[in-house]
Amino acid sequence: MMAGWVRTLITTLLCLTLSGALAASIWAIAGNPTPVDLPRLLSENMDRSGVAHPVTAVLLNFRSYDTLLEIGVLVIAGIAGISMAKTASLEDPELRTSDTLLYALQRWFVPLMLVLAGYLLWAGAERPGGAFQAGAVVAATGVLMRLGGIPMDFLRPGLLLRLGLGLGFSVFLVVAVASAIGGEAFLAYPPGLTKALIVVIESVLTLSIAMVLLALFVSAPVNDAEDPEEGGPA
Amino acid sequence: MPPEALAAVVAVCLPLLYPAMALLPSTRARVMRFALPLLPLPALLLAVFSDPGWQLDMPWLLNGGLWAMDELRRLFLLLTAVLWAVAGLYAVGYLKADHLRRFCVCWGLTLAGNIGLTLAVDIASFYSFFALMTFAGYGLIVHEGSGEALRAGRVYLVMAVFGEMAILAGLLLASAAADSQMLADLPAAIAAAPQKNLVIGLLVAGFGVKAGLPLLHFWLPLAHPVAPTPASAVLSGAMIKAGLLGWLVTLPFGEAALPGWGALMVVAGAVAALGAALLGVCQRRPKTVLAYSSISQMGLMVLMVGGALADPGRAAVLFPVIALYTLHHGLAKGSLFLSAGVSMPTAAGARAVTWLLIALPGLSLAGLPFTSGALAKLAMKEGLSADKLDFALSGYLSPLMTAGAVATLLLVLRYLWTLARTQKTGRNPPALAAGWLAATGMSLVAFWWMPWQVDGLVKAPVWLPKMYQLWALLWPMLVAFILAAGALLVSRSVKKR
Amino acid sequence: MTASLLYALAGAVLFGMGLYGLLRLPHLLRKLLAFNIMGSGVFLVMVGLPQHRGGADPIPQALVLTGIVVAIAATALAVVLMRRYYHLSGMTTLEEPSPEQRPGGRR
Amino acid sequence: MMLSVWLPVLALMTSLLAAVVIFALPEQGYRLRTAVNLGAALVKLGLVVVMVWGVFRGVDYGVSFTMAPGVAFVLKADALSMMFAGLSAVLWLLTTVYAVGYLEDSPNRSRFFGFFSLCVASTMGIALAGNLFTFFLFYEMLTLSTYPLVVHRGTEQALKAGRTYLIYTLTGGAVLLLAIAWLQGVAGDLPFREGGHFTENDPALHTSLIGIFVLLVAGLGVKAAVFPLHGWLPQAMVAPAPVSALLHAVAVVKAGAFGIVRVVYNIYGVEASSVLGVLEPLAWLAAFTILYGSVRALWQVDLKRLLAFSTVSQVSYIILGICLFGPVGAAGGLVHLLHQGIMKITLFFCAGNYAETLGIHRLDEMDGAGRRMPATSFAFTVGAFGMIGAPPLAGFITKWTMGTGALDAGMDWVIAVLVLSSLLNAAYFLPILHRLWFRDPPRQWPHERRWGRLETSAWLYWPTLVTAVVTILAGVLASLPFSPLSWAELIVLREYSP
Amino acid sequence: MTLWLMAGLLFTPLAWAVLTLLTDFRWGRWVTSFGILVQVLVSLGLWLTIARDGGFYYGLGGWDAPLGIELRVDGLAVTFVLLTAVVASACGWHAGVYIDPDKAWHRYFWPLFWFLWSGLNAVWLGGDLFNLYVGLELISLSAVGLVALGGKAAALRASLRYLLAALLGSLAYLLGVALLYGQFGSLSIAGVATLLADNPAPAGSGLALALMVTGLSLKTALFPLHQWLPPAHGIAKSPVSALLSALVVKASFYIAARLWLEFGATIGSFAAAQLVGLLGSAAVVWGSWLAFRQQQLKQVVAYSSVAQIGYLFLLFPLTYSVSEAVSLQAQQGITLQVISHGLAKAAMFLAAGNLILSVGSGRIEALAGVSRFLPFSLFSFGLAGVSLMSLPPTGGFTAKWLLLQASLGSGQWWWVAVLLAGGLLSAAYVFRIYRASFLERPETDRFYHPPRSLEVIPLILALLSLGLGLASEQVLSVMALPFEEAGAP
Repeated sequence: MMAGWVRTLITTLLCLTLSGALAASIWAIAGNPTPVDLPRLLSENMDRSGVAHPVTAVLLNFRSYDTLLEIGVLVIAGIAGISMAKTASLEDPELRTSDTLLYALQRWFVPLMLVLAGYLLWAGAERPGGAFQAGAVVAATGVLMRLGGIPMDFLRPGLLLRLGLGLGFSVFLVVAVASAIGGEAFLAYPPGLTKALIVVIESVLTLSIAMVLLALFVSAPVNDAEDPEEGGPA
Repeated sequence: MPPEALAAVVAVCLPLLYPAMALLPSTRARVMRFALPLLPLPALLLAVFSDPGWQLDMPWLLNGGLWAMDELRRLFLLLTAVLWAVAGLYAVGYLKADHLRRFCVCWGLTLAGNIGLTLAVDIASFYSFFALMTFAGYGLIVHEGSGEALRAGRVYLVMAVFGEMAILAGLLLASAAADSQMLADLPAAIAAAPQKNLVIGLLVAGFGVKAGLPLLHFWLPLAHPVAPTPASAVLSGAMIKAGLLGWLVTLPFGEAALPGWGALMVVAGAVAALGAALLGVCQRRPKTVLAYSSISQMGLMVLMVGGALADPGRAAVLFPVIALYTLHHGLAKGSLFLSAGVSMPTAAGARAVTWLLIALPGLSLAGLPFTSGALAKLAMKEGLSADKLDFALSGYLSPLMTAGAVATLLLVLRYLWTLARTQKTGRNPPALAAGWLAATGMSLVAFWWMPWQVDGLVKAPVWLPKMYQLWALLWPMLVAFILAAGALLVSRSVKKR
Repeated sequence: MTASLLYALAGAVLFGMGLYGLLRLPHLLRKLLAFNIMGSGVFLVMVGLPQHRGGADPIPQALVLTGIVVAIAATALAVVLMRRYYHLSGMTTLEEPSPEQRPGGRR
Repeated sequence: MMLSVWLPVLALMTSLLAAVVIFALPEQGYRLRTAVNLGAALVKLGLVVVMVWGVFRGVDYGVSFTMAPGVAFVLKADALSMMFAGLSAVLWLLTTVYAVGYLEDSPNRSRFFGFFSLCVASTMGIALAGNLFTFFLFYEMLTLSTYPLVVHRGTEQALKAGRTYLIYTLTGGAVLLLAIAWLQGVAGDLPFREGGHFTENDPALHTSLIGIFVLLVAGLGVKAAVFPLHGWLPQAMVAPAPVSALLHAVAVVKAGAFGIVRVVYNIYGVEASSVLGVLEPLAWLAAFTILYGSVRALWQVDLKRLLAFSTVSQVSYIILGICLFGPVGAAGGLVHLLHQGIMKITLFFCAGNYAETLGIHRLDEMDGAGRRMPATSFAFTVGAFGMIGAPPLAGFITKWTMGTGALDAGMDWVIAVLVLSSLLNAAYFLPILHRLWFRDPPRQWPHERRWGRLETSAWLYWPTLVTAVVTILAGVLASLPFSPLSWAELIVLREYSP
Repeated sequence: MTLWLMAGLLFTPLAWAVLTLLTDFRWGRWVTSFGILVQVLVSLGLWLTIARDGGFYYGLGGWDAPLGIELRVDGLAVTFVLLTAVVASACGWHAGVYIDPDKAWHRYFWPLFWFLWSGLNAVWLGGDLFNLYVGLELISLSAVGLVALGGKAAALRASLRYLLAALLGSLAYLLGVALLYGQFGSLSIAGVATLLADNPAPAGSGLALALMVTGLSLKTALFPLHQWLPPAHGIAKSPVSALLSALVVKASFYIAARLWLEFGATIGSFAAAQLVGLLGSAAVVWGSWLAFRQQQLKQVVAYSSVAQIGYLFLLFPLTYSVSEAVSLQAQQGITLQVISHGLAKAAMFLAAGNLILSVGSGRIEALAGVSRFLPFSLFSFGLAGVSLMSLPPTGGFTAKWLLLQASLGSGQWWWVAVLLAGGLLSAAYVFRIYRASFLERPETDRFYHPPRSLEVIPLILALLSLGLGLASEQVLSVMALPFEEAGAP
């Protein structure tokens, strides 16, 4: 085998070269105008998108299929995460804290954060913000509560958790398919209902995203479940 | 299908299929031996009663089969059939129980080959029968299973295989040159072929192995003594003649003058006739002596073949002579071989008669007047007379023949001498005796019934040779007797000291 | 040179750094962090490059948002796997354990 | 009309279906399996007979569909096809009967017969293939289906032999594939056609054509066991006797030889091949192989290995025959395709009989076996003499025809090869015959089994005798219509005057 | 009609993913079988439609490219969709019997399975660079999840390795996407291709393509970036291994191939094409060699994937600056190789799983003598092996045939050696297993016959792979001019 320092050297050179080439490429590309002016195209179509903020429009209308799949990815991560969780109880005495400061902080912060999340969700239509940001904040709230030792039984790997995980995704999906039933293309919102539907989707997505993130945090595996592998010695 | 054709098929197929009897349970297979003398009978009938000229066309056979009969083949067939019949009869008495079936199988196959090759006119069936005879003959030679027999068999087989291959190559070349699958077309094609020397060489050598040409003869003195006596008889009487027949039907006789080959054959014949005698008189075993005698006799025939090769004009004349000589030698030698297995009666009179009957065919070989030998020798002398032969070596032929006659008798005497020393006394099985007697009788008598009108060389049976002929026949015999007596005296005196 | 282009160039540097870390650092968590650095580099390029010309471009921003979610999902999954892995094997690197303790290995 | 399409397909399918059914049958279904085997073999024989008659009258049997862009799957029955198809159909029947007896009471019979049928299906496909692509398809299928048969016994030795076999044949297959692909690139998809395709070719193509020819022959030569590609064959002798019989007499080696025939006659055309100057070197190679195989056989002590080397030698006769430029020599080569098949299968059957009945495997154990097993020994004798080329057996017809052809073509040296090879054949076969018939049997055979009335199991007895008789008949009746020789002449006639 | 077929294709897997998330394993099995039925019907329907009417572009959400995401529904895409339907349903069916339903965590198999499927469909049909990235991640994460499902340390190590490699590959790809977007302002593949054709070889795009291809090669496990694959594929449950080897690696290759065919002619280079081809060749040789050296049955199959994937990358040299006809041959050959390898490898993994189940051990020596029990699975394994060896009449053979033709036709004869040697090398490892199965050992009396349904599935796949060779003309005719759908928007 190559000596460690040789490999380090080679890797370093490789990375430096790559960065250099990348920078050169960026420099070269930056010198030329793009042949397609997508932002202009976007702004021309904004009024048909149903939301005011272009990013949200792109996410939930123009490229909503991306978002759908993205939520799918998130759900997958959640599923894979809870599939690892083989613990029967979420009650982990070591996690329960008796720190009063934390406890007090929690009391203050949790409602605040939930409000913040609501705001982010609402603001998503006009300015930066949206389901994911809101979901992240909600999840952070959950983490805080968890650290504070508050039992959250709904996070037990069970139907409820799974429902929560899938909720946002399924609503999104239902809307997508429903729009087709109405004769439109897939993932196309009916003209009048665009705004409303997007808001609904965003809300449930927020919930689901928060659930996923929280579940991933909570379901850190702790016990020794045995599952004989295929191909192992009998 | 003419009746002759049917008979020909029967004549070949009977011995060919006879081995199937070996499939019978071994208890009943003993019957096989009694069939032995019957096997050649259809062939015998065919030879005696059919007129030459018929043919049997079998386009489906091999590369197109054609069997037919002409004068030459008729004589050979006659010899073959007679000899095999009497030897078969002899064998009934001779054979012991062990390996009986195997012997019978080989016997039948060899016979089938021998008969078939005389009838076959197309190359493929001729060669097939020839090969059948060769390979089945091996079984007859090694029948006794002694170490000597096995060695003899090995030598036989090796030489035979080489011979077969030479024949194959020669026939292939000749057939391709002739663009024909018939033997009859070969001589002319060979004569005209660019590679004629190669072809002739291959054929001479190939058939020469069977015919006991010098240097190709080694198997003969080895095989004959060890083979069962009836087998030796047919081996020497009939089978080696197959080699001769091979020459006669393939070499370009009468098509072109081949003085070189003629000379070579004459030299070979001379060497065989005299050299074999020289070696033969030194042998101690009667059948070995006879084997050398066969070589010697074949040498004489080779002389004629050489003459015929050298002088195309003379070939037509020599052919019948060769055939006659063959017939004569075959029967006489067959009888002599069979006599080697005969036990002497104890009664003095019977003993004398027996000795006489043993000696007569031998003397016939040497050309005793009133025997077939005399006739054959005379015809040969006539055929090879120097003035009628256009050939450089023709001057030597006459003395050679004379010397050959001396050699012949010397060998016969030596045979009788050795036989007398080894002969057992006792009773002969009847079949054995019958076979031997029949052979001797055939040798002495049957010759005179032969169809003599063969192209007018010998017009009719010469009961009484003319005086000069008589002298010509007798003085070599005298010389031989004197030599033999001298040798006897010398050996006695040597022994006394 | 605009600030956006600077972002993009910084992204190039970050990508290289992250790559180095991902390749060379043995500890799994470090690898994961390196991956995130790389990801940030890519996002910087993605946003910075178009922005350099036409000002804010919402499309790459949206793409990056999606990309971030995906990256978070992946990171989260990786963390869960790592914790489970650590729990089962007590290891924080991907090195093959010695043969005697490898399940299904040669005896 | 429909019949002409379906007959070749049916002929192919009979054994394929048989294979499937046999695989599906349980191991214990002895009677049913035998019935399926024999039934399929008989049906196939019937189909082949019908097709032979049809081809003789000039009916075109064929089916074709495009398999991949540029290449078609073509089944076609011409005279040459039927020669090979007939051979495999007849010998399949016999070998099946034989194998049923041979493998009595041995394990894994279901597997054996399944692959056996597959093997025959491939042979049939090779025979009926209408272009090189289709030929290759079945050629490789043959490789695969024979492997399980070679390693059937499952011993280390068998597995080793199987490996050697695979290395040789798969490499050969790869070379062949390359050649076919190259040819396709040069000339497109060429159906087999009497007279070939390159009679008026462009001189610019000569180099590639020669290269392709060399590759084709190299690829096919592996199966045909042409020196120096013959190494697998003697090793493959560890297989059970029916396999050796089928492999050596029919399927594998013949497939190679048949392929070379196809290439020379139906792809290149004899004339073009001889213009390219590829035939003469091939003839020399074949001649060398003939002698080499025989010489190696001289030193063998194991009967089956001896027969294997004999096969190496004999198969090259076919190749030598087709290299002789001219109809007669060609007929000689082609007829040997059948003759060698019949003769060699006889010999292998005999070897199997000896092994199964008396436990004899080596030459020195064969003393006096003729007494104990006269019928088998008779068959062996016939086969051996056939190999030597003694008349009037099948081998003689081959040699005679080839010899005549060689002289026609002006290649006189071939005669020397033929003669020399016969001598060598005699040198190793005659001592065996001597042992069989003229030595005394030992007191105790190595491993004797008894079967009532016959000398061996009837399943083994009759096929052996039948092939021996056929060996005789193929020679004796060579000039009959539908005899191998007549059929070969028919093929050659169609080839030389398309 | 087409609309509904599209909907079925894209959304049923997602819907079923959610549905099965709510059920346990046994219920999931029933739900899944219904979903499989729908998927197969839909895929078949779409395939038939395309076979009849030809391909089209489909703008999702009513937004066409470049603003919206556009799907490219052409012959090639639907062929792969159909392939996916066949293989995935086979694996799903197999898994339903194979996987132990009593382990609680196995219920998560179904949602992951369905997400994987939806990701695959998204990739086959995707015409948008970024959407393909998301699709890839969908596939990668669900695949990792499947590998890790209920696994022990080794499985987790393998899946972590897999995850990191996949993420690295995705990032490289995404960086390429970023560069391309920066350059052209469009994410539509077809759009970028049109722009490239008008304005050849702009500076910097070479690196973009290189990054994307490298990233995708890593995800496809091209030598020497293959180390993550064998542990992951070898240690996963057999149906999962089958899915991974047969389909998942093909997805990233599919994208790389499409990028190369669209952009390669203008921004690729001969040297790069040759380099990729060379790496592919090295993969063939090295992968086969390693496969030959393995002791575990499934490892053999996994390394075999490395080798077989190597062939795919011959697409790069064989389509670069060659004639249309040769390029077409190469494309057809590679397509067939993808399909036949997909079918054969799935069959092989499933059969290997059955064999392991039967003999109770994953080691090759444990197979000694099993052929006497005539296991169907061994037969299927062998049949699939025949396809891997590219022997006729399998699809693998036809693929190799076309590639040979292309190599010879393009004058790049050196690939011929790789193609032929690869076949022989694969024979070496396949027959090694066969050899073991023929070995007669005294102790080979114990053999557990798995349920028939488990045995039938690999057999069907193997037979399909076999039949593909005979019907390849029909298959290829549907993907006529596979990557050459004219008329970018």
